[in-house]
Amino acid sequence: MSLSVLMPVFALMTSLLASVVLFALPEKGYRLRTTINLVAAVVKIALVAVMIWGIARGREYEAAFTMLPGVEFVLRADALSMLFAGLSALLWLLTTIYAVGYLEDSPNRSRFFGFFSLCVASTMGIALAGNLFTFFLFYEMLTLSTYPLVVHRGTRKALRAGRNYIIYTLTGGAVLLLAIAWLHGLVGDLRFQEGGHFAGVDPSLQAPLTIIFVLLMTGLGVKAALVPLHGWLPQAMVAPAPVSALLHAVAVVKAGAFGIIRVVFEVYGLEAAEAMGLLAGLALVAAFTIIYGSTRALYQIDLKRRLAFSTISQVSYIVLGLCLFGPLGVMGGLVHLVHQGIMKITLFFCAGNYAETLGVHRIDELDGAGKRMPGTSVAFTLGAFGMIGAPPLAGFITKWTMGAGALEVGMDWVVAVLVVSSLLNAAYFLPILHRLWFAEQQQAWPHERRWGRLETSPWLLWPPLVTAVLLVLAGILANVPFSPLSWAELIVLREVAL
Amino acid sequence: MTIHLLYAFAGVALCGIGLFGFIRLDHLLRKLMAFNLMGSGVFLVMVGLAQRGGQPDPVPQALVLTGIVVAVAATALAVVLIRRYYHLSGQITLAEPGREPVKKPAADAHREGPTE
Amino acid sequence: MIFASAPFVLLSVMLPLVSVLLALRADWQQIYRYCLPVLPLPALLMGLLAEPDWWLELPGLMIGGLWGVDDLRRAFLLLTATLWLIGGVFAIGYLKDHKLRRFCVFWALTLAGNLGLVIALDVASFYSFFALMTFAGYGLVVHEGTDEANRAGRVYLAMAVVGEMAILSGLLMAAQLAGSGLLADLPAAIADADRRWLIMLLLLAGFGVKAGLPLLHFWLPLAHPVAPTPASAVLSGAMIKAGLLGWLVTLPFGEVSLPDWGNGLVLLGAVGSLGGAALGLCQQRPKAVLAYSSISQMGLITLMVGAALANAEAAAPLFAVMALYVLHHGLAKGSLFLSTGMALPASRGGQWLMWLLIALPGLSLAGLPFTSGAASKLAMKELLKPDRFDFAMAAYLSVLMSAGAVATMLLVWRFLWVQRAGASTGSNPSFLWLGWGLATAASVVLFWLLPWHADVPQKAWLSAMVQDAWSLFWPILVATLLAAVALRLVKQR
Amino acid sequence: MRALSVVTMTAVCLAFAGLLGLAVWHIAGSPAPVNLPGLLAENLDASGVEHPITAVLLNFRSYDTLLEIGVLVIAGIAGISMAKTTSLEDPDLRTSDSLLYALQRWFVPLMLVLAGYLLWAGSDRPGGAFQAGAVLAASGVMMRLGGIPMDFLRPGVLLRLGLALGFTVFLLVAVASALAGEAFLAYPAGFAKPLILVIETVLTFSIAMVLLALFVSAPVNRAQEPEEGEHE
Amino acid sequence: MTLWLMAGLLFTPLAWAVLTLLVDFRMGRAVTWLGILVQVLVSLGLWAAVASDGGFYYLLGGWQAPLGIELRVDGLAVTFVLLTALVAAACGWHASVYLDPGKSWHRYFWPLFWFLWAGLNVVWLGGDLFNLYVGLELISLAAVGLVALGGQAAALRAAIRYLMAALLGSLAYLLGVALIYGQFGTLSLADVTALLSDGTVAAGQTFPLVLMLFGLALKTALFPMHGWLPPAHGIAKSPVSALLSALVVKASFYIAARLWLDLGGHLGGYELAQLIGVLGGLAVIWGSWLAFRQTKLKQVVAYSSVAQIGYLFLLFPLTWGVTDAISLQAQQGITLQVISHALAKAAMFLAAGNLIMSVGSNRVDALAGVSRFLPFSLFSFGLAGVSLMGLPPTGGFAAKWLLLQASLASGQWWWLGVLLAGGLLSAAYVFRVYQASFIDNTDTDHFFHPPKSLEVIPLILALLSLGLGLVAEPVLSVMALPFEGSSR
Repeated sequence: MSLSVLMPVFALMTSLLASVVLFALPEKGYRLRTTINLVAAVVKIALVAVMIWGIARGREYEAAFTMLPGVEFVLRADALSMLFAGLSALLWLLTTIYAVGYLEDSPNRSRFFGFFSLCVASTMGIALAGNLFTFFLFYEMLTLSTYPLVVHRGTRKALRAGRNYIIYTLTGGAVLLLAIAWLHGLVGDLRFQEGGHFAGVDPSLQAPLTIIFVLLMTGLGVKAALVPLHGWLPQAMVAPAPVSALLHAVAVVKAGAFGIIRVVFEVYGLEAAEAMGLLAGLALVAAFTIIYGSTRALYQIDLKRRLAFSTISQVSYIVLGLCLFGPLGVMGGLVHLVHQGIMKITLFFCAGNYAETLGVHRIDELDGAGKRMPGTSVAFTLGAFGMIGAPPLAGFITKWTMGAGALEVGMDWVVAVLVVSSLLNAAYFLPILHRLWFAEQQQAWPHERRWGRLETSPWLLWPPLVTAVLLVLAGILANVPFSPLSWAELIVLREVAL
Repeated sequence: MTIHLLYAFAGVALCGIGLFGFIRLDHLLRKLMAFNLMGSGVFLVMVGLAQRGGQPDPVPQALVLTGIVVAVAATALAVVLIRRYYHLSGQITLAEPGREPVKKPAADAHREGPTE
Repeated sequence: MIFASAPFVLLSVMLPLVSVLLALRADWQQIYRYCLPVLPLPALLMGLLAEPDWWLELPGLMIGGLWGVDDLRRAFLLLTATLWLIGGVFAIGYLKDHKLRRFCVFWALTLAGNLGLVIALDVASFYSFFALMTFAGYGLVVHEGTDEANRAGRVYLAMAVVGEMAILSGLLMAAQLAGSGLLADLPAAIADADRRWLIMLLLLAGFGVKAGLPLLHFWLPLAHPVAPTPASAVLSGAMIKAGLLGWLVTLPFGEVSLPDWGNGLVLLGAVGSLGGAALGLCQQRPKAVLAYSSISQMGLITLMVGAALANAEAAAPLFAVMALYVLHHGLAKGSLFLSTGMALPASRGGQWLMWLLIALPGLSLAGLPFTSGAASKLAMKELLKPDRFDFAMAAYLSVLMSAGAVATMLLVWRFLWVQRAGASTGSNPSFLWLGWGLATAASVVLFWLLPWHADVPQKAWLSAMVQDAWSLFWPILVATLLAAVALRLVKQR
Repeated sequence: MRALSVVTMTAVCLAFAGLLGLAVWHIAGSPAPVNLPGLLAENLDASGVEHPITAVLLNFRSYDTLLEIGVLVIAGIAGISMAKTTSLEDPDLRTSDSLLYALQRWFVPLMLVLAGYLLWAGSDRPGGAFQAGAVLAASGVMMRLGGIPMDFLRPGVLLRLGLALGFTVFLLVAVASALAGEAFLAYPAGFAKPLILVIETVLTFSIAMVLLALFVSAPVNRAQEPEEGEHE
Repeated sequence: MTLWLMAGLLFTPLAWAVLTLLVDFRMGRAVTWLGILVQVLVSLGLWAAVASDGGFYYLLGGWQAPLGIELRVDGLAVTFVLLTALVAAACGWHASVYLDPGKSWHRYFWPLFWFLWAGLNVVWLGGDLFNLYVGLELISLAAVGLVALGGQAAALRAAIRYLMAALLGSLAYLLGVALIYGQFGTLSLADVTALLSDGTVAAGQTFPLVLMLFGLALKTALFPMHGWLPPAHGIAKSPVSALLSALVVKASFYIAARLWLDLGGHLGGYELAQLIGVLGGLAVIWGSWLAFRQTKLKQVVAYSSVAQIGYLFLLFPLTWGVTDAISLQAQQGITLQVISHALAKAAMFLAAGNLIMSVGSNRVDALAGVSRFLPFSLFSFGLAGVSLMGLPPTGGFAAKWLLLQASLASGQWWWLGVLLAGGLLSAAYVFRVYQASFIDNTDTDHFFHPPKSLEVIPLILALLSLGLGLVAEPVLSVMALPFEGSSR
């Protein structure tokens, strides 16, 4: 067992073990639970950091064993997995901190944090999966571990949302399974491989491969919330804020998007997928999703619902980026995986803060909140501007790179989509900002809690501030080594032989 | 075609009759009887078919003996169950109880067997 | 030199940005108020001291950053820094304690954006600062929190965002073609582009929103008046010029002659200068009149832009003149806006003096001889002689300029009229006096103290003004006569 | 509707019988490829008993028989689990009819003898443990119905021991043979006959016991097990 | 060594059945623990022996087939023996805590339990058609006895219904055996197969096979003959339900599968295979749907068994007329399904029993608040549910994967729909239970908290089912072990 085998296993195990321990903890063990949570999160970040360092220097990490006849379980860390793993490891720490504060006095904390860790373990597994089979394994595990989080509150609404969530995701999972099994039957156990497998594939396989691709995208599209498979996402916002943050930024939608990346890059291969004419359709779906999500977001009154529709729109940027079939476009898509995560988590943290501190859920109740909670509101503002794509924030980098990528390959209409979407983003975010900062408070806060001198509990305040700083840094320092953009560039250089 | 085959065909007929009774009759004891009838048919087929060559074959006879014991055990168990069921519910069929289950006084039930 | 320039380049942007930290605590807001004039100081110093090779490379920044100044930017930088400094001084006296902290933050952010876009040499930083200025400017527009302000803010924001998107698309396409992130590489790339028309249209429209191009100007007369007076001054004096700067650094000036575009722009400029004046005459409030005057003035500048676009050779000298004009107009307009916030002294003599000082920048705008306006107008006239151009609209340029001068003067009269109608007497805080005084002084004096650009026609200014005094003066006279007639008509009614 | 169902069922049963008959007819058309009776005859000497059926039952296929007794014991257990009998005798049936009593005094010993004979006969002609046990049980039934006092047979350990005795002995023999190095149920050479005899004897007793217990266990106890989750 | 192990394997359950019959409940419990230990060790030993040395035939009484009875001890059989040992051990352990010693009739649980175990071993190892019949009867009667144990009218009705179905099934099977014997003159399955394979008997009759399969399918509760199962499994005590669902129905299926794999190629046909497959598919859909509609917790689980059993019958179409590789894949898939369902369903029933004990009601909607106060019990239930849904990394998933592969490879794509829809439908009923338990309508913990040992048992089973998917490869490799040479 060399270290290169053990590293991915360790990275997976940190949260898996944490989850097991957390389940076993008594409800009252507040300090111990928090300690375990934080230690595990920090250890995971350290492990991922080491792997990132190693991969940048050309090392490889892989662990595999045979699970079923002809099917391997593969954990493998490459540049692409690190993009996702790094994001989730980092945000796990922040979300954990946030969740500790958010759930301070609520029941079922053992259960919550147990599943929470399980969820992150699944995410890590998805990131590190070395073939479709392993990917699917963790993909479904993620579905299951998030369900208890979605229905955590146990209200009728939460249960309904949970039911919808599970219907959508499990159906998607079934379709995905069908596709994976079919693919496996057709060509055997395929590891993810740089450049994909199907360059110059036998023409007789084209037709089934095309159908499989559609099935794969359908299955993954449910989690990635591609229209018309997005129905669960807005409903799932009834979950507690840290869960929404997790769903939208770290785990679920990202898992879908990441899966699409894997399939397009490392199973089919960008070139082969393009040659089979698969990307054009996907691009159209993604573009439609972007516009549709933004448009729907305009009409939402509930803050978290608006954010949810915004997610639908934003995640499709990632998909759209891939379809641009050029180094820059792909880079834009990849980097948005990270950027969207940081931005959206900031927004959800803030939305959670408003709800938890002021009892505010609706946008029209936010008047004057900037004065009451300046820190949160600054973070929210930065997040919102990031989403709009205002420079120099993270979102701008994405849009710029993707726009350049689109032009590079002559898909100019994508620029139009980006522009329209940005306009819509501005249309639904800027009014919120106006209310935050410039409107006078109209009525007493629905349900205010006070924390002495601070605007809210420090557990709740710091995570959004940190992510806000991150999203600024991700934009400003985009060209620095190990920034998301640079890492995406590394991936593109290594993986996409264009 | 020997005489033994006739036994086999008699068994076939018994099987058919038994099956009809088994699926058609609701009364549990009658059902049980039908089952026994069918069982006899099966045993006849077994022995009759094996003896078609003329000389007796002791193996199926031994099997049938075992089969009979098993059938007896099963029948006895069924009767015990049916009786107890009758005592508790007053029913002699497997139909789900209606709104007012016919429940005979326990003392009576204790006395009378499930004789319809 | 990098070591000498780096602190200036960085500080000029970072100081305003970092100053936002002063907002962390409520009881620091008084300190913040007094810091406002300090914020543009490094930029001002840089504008004064800059050498051509003052630039700073920031490879890690976004997609590669490069900040620095050239001649054109230096003029803009000077104007911007000066105006913001004066505005800051004025703001110290103008602001009340209520919502002070918020105002300071947005002031500083807008300032950072405005300065940053001037010194940004790469596309991403330029666009970033431009956006920063746009969005932070919203905070200044809606500061008062009235319904009117909110409405104006909404229009401002909507149009600004659309403009931003147009700019983004244009820049994106241009940068993609150029294969470079440097602004300096864009014009050549655009000139050779297959879809030159689209890129130019996007950029023209995008920056045109800021510059108050006709049909893209709607936000301007709404937003400028409702903002607090010091903010109006910088909005109209400095920020509006950012749009112009955008044009100047991105469009393919000097690369290729585009007579059609020249025609179009001249037409737009004409409509802007005359139409803006016409609308301005109907306004009842002094700040609204001034806002339309800004549109009108930008229209005049657009004439030059059009001419520069139409004739590649003329671009370089025109740039210098535009820089002059920008400086002149910015300072004058700033001073005028600030004067709307002043109360008249009680004494009659003082009032007369005051009115004179108020009117002076206005007259300068109209091109009164021996003012900065006269100098810029002369330089402009010199360059826009029809025989130097061969595009269709070139023949009308001088007529248009004269008509513009008349219109400007009319507007100045209109401004003085409505200002007088609404003027109150009373005492002003000393910082108001200081700010306004500085503004007026800068408008009258500063222009003459500046080092001159090599491309400006070498002329002895004084003698030139004497020679051309009549040509400068008759529009003022005509306008005054018209104004007098109008006054009479109104009084008779 | 009812008629229709009857018709359908009749059709099903006729079809079943028809198919069965057809199968039997086809099968009867050709001889079996394996001559098992012949094989049996060759090995009969090694079995320890003369009668082939008993040989099959208690030697060649003794495992079947062991399990068959197991089935019977199960039925017995299930039977007594239903009942709460204080005695094999039902006090309500006790009679004072002297004629019946006298008759039974003759019959019961006779039946015991008959049972013993059947047991013995099993080794070389039709008969054996089950037949003997059945007769034995019948005598018990008669005693009970006839009202002869049977207090000596109380359920409890004794009854259960009785139920299990035959099976136990059979099992012990089986495992003893395995422990002796042979396969499970392989009688040591030469011991086949006496072992079979012992087994048959105890089996007779146990079979009778089971059948009797099943007959007796009809009385209902009041014990009622509630369904899980239903309140008692 | 293996001979000793075999003797132990055959002897222990029967001996313990007798032992426990003679003592009372508490004593029986202690005795049972010892027996479980012995039996588990013996099963493990045998499994290890076969895993290392390959399978063999065990001659009972020293007589070779066709005269005597031979036991076929191959990889698959010992795997099932081991599975039985594990599940039965868990159920027995659970019952020893769960059952109330105060009720006099509970003492009879132990002998019936041991007889059931013995019967199961008979079936796994059996190679003789009639011996299998006796084994089946042993199982059926013990199972009926367990269902009826001390029960009220409803339990008795279920037991009688069960008994009737079992008897009819056995009889159909026996009739088939009679015909087979009539035709071939032997009862050894291996002999019959050999006779068919080497062409000695050219035209075998299909009808006996159909009869046997019908009987076995009835005992396995294949749709539409499943009516007896839910009442019986639903109303029995939870440890009993667990045994019945996990193991008992598998016994008859196991025989059917062995018959089909040995004889189906000669006596079966495409239509027969498809018909059985279709019935299996319908069972999946219909059973899941009914499970979804039930209001009682254990009925949900019981109907889930109907559905899960449906999957097993996909073996028939997927092994008929296909290449050996595909057939092997299907067999492996079904084997995994049997094992994982056994583990998961046992876990589920035991967990359901714990839950019912805790909330004091057997209704699904009484579970509100369980997630908060009894997360542990629910967790086992949930884990088992995951396996039933066929989600990775459970054994259920591994099974589904292999079946999908087999369906795709054999071109019988229509089973894909069954496999996928079945998974989703099972998710529907499992999540219905979760959902009910997640309702948070009480702040006070009014639940009874079962002893930890009760809660640990289903968890272990569920974890085994979960882990099966991860170690499927080694497990399958033991199943596929060939006989050591030609030992007979």
